Amino acid sequence: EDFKIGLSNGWVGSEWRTQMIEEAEQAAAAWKDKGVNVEVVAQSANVDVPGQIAHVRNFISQGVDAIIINPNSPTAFDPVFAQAKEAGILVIATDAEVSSPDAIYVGLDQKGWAMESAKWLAETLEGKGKVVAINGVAGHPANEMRVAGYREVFGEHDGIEIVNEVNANWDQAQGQQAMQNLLATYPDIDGVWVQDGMAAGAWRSIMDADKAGDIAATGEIRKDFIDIWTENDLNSGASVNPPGVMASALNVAVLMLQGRELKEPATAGQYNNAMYLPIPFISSENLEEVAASVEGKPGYYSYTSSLSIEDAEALFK
Amino acid sequence: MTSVSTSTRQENQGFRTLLGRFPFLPALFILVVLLVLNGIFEPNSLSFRSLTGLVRTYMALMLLAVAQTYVVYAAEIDLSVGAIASLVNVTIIVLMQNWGGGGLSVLAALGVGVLVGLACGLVNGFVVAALRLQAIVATFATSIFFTGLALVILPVAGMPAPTVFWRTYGGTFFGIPFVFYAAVALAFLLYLFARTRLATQLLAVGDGQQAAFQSGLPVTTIRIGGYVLCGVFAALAAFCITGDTASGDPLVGAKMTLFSVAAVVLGGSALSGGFGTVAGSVIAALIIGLINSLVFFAGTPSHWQNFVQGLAILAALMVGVLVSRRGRA
Amino acid sequence: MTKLKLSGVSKAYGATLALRRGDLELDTGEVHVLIGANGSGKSTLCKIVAGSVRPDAGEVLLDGRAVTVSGPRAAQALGIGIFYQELSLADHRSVAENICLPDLPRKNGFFVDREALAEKASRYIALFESVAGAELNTAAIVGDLRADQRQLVEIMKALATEASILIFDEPTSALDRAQVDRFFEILRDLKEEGRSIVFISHRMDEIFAIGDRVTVIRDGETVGTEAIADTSPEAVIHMMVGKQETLAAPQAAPPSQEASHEIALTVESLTGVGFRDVNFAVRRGEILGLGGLHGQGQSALLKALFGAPPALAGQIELSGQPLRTENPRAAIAQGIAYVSGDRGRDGVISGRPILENVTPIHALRDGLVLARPTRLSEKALPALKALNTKFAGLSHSIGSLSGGNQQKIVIARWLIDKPDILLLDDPTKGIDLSAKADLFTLIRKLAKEGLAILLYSSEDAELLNNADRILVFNGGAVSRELSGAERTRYNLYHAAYEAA
Amino acid sequence: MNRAIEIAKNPLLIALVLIAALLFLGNTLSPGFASGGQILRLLIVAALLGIVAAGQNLVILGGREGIDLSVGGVVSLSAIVAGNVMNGMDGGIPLAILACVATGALFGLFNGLGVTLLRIPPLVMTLGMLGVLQGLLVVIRQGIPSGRAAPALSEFVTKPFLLGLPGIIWLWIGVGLLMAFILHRTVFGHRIYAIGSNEQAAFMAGVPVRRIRIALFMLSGVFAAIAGLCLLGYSGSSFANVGEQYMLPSIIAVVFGGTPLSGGRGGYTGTMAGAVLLVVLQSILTTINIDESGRQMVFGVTLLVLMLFYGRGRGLRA
Ligand SMILES: Nc1ncnc2c1ncn2[C@@H]1O[C@H](COP(=O)(O)OP(=O)(O)OP(=O)(O)O)[C@@H](O)[C@H]1O
Ligand SMILES: Nc1ncnc2c1ncn2[C@@H]1O[C@H](COP(=O)(O)OP(=O)(O)OP(=O)(O)O)[C@@H](O)[C@H]1O
Ligand SMILES: [Mg+2]
Ligand SMILES: [Mg+2]
Repeated sequence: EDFKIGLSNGWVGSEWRTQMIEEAEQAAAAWKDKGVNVEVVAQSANVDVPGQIAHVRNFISQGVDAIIINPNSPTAFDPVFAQAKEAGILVIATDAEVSSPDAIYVGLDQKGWAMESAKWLAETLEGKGKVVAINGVAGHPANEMRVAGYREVFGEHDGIEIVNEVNANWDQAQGQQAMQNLLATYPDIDGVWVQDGMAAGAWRSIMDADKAGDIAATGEIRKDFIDIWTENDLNSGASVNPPGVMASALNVAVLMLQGRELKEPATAGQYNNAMYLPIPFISSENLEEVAASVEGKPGYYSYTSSLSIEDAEALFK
Repeated sequence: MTSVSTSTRQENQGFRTLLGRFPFLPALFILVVLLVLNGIFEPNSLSFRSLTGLVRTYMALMLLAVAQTYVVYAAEIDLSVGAIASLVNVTIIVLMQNWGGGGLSVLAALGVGVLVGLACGLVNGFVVAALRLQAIVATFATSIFFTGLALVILPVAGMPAPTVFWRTYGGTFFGIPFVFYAAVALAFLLYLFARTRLATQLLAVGDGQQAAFQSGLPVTTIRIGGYVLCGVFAALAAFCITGDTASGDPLVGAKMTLFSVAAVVLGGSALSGGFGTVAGSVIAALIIGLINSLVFFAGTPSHWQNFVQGLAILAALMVGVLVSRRGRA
Repeated sequence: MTKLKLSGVSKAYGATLALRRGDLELDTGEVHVLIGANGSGKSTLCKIVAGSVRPDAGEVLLDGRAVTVSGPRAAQALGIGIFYQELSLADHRSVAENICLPDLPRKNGFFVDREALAEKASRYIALFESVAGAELNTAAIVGDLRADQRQLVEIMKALATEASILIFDEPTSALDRAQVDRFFEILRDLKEEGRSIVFISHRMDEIFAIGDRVTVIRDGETVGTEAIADTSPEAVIHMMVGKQETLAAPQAAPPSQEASHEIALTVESLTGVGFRDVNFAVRRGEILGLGGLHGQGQSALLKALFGAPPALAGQIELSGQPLRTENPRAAIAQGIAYVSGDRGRDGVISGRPILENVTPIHALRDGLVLARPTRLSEKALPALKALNTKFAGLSHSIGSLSGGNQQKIVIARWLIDKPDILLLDDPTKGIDLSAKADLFTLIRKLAKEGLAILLYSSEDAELLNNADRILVFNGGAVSRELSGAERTRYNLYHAAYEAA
Repeated sequence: MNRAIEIAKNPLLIALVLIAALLFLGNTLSPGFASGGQILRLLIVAALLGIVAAGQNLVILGGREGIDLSVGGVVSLSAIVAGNVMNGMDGGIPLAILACVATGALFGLFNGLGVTLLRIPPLVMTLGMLGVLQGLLVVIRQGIPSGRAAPALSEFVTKPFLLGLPGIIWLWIGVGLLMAFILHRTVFGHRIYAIGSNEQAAFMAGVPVRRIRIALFMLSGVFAAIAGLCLLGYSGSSFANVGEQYMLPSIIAVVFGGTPLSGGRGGYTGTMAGAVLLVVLQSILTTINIDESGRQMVFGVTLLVLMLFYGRGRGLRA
């Protein structure tokens, strides 16, 4: 069997994205052992939304069997996905949900992802304290789902007060600066809810201010941070958004191309087209294990996991 | 010896006259080369369907480039075009939604959208021409403001557009896709604008504000006029974005601003003002789109794509500048 | 009948008092000449009338009624048209668009009426048909035209306003004699029509050829008005310079052949853009004049000797050594100095202190790395003093000086380290009479000190009075050499005007 | 009276007054904002921006619409290069410094050559270069070991070094002195102003116009690269796109410092104050508890209002 799968990534501003593409390419190669030839063609560059729509059109022109996309917008692809479906192409979004009824989503529940770490923070603070949040890009769907997630969790704890929420645009240095400003203004905060790479920045400010012992804050999953976490024994916990999501989506795609049917159709999420993957969590309990698994990798390497072919097969009839 | 040099001078003269009349010729040439290359690497990319898709997707950038061209005429720049497009996008989406999504409500929302673009242009024109702030910095500041406003109107990307709207944009009438009607309408509009007094006056202001003022031109009004025109075309671009994406996104235009500047230059207009064509900018928008797809069709490994694309755009920019200067120097 | 009356108009630019008390009475149907030294405030006065400068005080009466000219548009509405000394053209627009720019003919409200535009423009181009050159047509792009043609377009643009008051601020500075003659004919016609004309020029012959009355401005103040018929050039000059009687009268006959026999510069079959096959040799101590109608290759030759841009073919020898001037820097290193008349473009480093404007050549020739203000001042002051430059302090911006003094600064930069060859490219363009006299005295002194000097001037009198020999250029080549007693105006014109 | 207005119009003074006012406002809104330690930390952030702005300042001073949009890309690239060269070890710092300076100079050279030899407008050239650099970042991250900052570098940036001030602040002061020296006490500086205010006249006075302009772009690259190195020290590890946030702010800092984008006028002292002003403003906005949309609107309007104090173009009617 031969399948051609197009991978589209519309932003190359973080190493996580390049790792995502690499893992997906490796996953495709792994099908060889099963006697399935999966050829991947990837489009990965900084583009705006129309530019990524053009990615999809290019895939349609090439006649791929499936498209796996990490979309720059949740809703903008509805018309073009409709065209892809017309052309008989399977479309799977990953990492960010899409509203199109012509696609399915295979990835994390971003809201659930935020809730996991918010729960960890709330529990660590024993349900009371002042908390600040450092978020990604305002208006970005993934960010807004995450915000909704932690707000819901903190709302359930009367003792937890969110004293301020700021945006640092998923930029580590901006996260560090934001944390610095927040520490100056709110010297008595107890917890910080911060996402992704910004967490490394925030923790750096916390450590610079000698408050690592007094503050609990969420963490992130790159090796650099795991090392710092281990060395300094930080009071941290991190939900994992593994770059392997695209690889998982690819495995699901191949099985679907083979004509197999999901045991449970993808109907989760706000758009009723999602299939959520499990969300791993890193805390002091499994930190050593995680550290061991990223040993020898470059500093920007993210702790990862993905559905193996077998895991994926288990989801199908 | 003398005769040789005069004949080459005459050839040069001919080339210059040609370029003077049609400054977009170099861009057109690059466009054709890119189309051919795309066709060689992926024959399907020249199919009617693919070309329609290309125009449909890059119509927005074409319009943004046109918008940018009008301010560049007057030696100005607008770093807020993308933000204006985002603001108009969310405004019309929210209005269409609130007004029920019927045909009339769509038209009304589009009307409001044009007004929003116009108002943003007025704001830019006011801060740059009336308050005399430096355009690059001032329009960057207004772009932050417009983005903030867009976030208030639609805090998170996602509200869908009424079906009638995007089905029209993506649809086909009498066998011809809607975007081609739109392209013809645009061409006609641009032709008309090229004959307006405002167009000539913008170019005269771009050649030298002091001289234009001393000639008795209402320079401030003209400059504001340029920004208003820019705002209106940014609004039209937003309609295309909305038609192609069928949804609202408060950040959708942000990345398009710098591409619009690149398109203007690539199309043969001078950033220093006084010289240029909108046709070139339109072609250049397509060039940017074709470069992106060519890089892919040519089989560039994924992590090299951005680099190759950057190099290709830089090279195209250089060619655009060099050739159009030869035409003028 | 008085058409326009200005009384007590004043204007200050920051600390510079450009105009203290400007008075002017312009009659219907007259050509009123405005004359005064550089920086005396003529242009400022005109711009106030034309609305592009806001006066600080004073009164403007039009047909006896007090008016406020709130801007150029208002001026146009009041029937005032102006030719700007520094021109007001849009370089990338066509001649037709430029001529009609103040009031583009409209069609259907928003559009330009192309036919009307071309028709109107051709009418004004036709006025100068015989002297403008074929390139000057409605569709030509103004930036492609020669300087004199651009100046003609600005004249046409002023005429096209059809204003009853027309102001011409040095409209003839780049025109040749035939063009000036044609322009004067047109002015006479306009006068007949009853228009009122203000005319500014630094050329005394023009003033007496066209003017009805003359008003003299000195240091921003109107000194007086005389009927041309009742006055003489000497009287006008006396009004201009006031009490300072020191004005050196132009030399009637220059000292001939005081030059040494040592040849400083030899040029053989030099060809470049704008000139071809030029041959000559200059001795130390000699002033070699380049004459002829303007734009015949004189400027281009001087620029080529300076390497901006270099000549295309031919040999240059400096004191017997072959000279390579790839660019100005190379030329300067070999002891060549070049003073351009276009100081705004080629000379003045605007907005920078006087010190930085005097020292760049010294810094280059001495290979300086550090710029120590005290040491540089020591070098700069003697050079400035030699030219009688008036300035408040070396750290003041050069923009605070009048045009003539700015030009002296630009010349002074060449005098710190003495060059061997001095190229003067119409160095007195727009300089007032007393500054001119100072300059030529200095040039002669430099020649006596052993410099070889090449002088191009658009004013024939300057050449005849100051050059030891004159090469007359015609069509890019030297058509005749005049020396000794041959240096007469008649010979000069003859060589300049005969078919090339 | 006139003199008082002259003084009051001094951009440096305006910036200093505004900084004081903002700090006061910040402290009123959220007590603790203007504490000594916090001001020091703001200065560190300002120093990073200020060093990038030094190069930007030079390019802008050189005129001919000089501007460098590629600084952000150079900052990112340099941080990555430095991180990989030092790889967390103090011993690698000297080599990292060399590598960064070379990287910055190289890309500055490309910009300079494009702008002078091919006469591409700087905005276009550096915009194109930014795209190339962004692509290059992705390429060179393939399979390179790491991006950790050496401990000594981090300490230099964040920990007190001399008289209670971190090394980076001393570095910034040094950059300020160096810039003042270059601009006012060297022939090179005079030439920068000369080409900025009248390139043709400068050329006719023997100024090597091209070489100087190329040098300005190279210096801009070098300053951006040094900032990238310091940014690595600040954030501890390098990551793609770290420098993106410096592109337009570095231009705003220059403008707030009283150097108009038309070139030929202005200097660096004002730019330093401009950088501090911008950082203080952004920090205040972070600490105020309002929606991000509100923050952006306030930020945009404040920038416009602040710009009214500076470089407003002259009216056409004198
Ligand atoms: N825009 C300006 N800013 C500052 N000073 C100015 C400005 N324009 C003119 N000046 C100054 O005002 C004075 C009068 O200038 P003006 O141009 O009116 O002289 P002018 O009589 O026309 O001289 P010229 O014969 O050289 O044309 C001069 O000292 C000049 O330096
Ligand atoms: N012939 C010329 N006439 C007037 N201006 C010129 C001429 N040639 C060059 N210039 C101006 O000077 C600028 C630089 O020219 P050029 O490259 O010769 O400088 P340079 O000093 O020789 O530089 P380098 O030291 O790198 O050789 C040009 O961009 C142009 O604006
Ligand atoms: Mg004058
Ligand atoms: Mg050179």
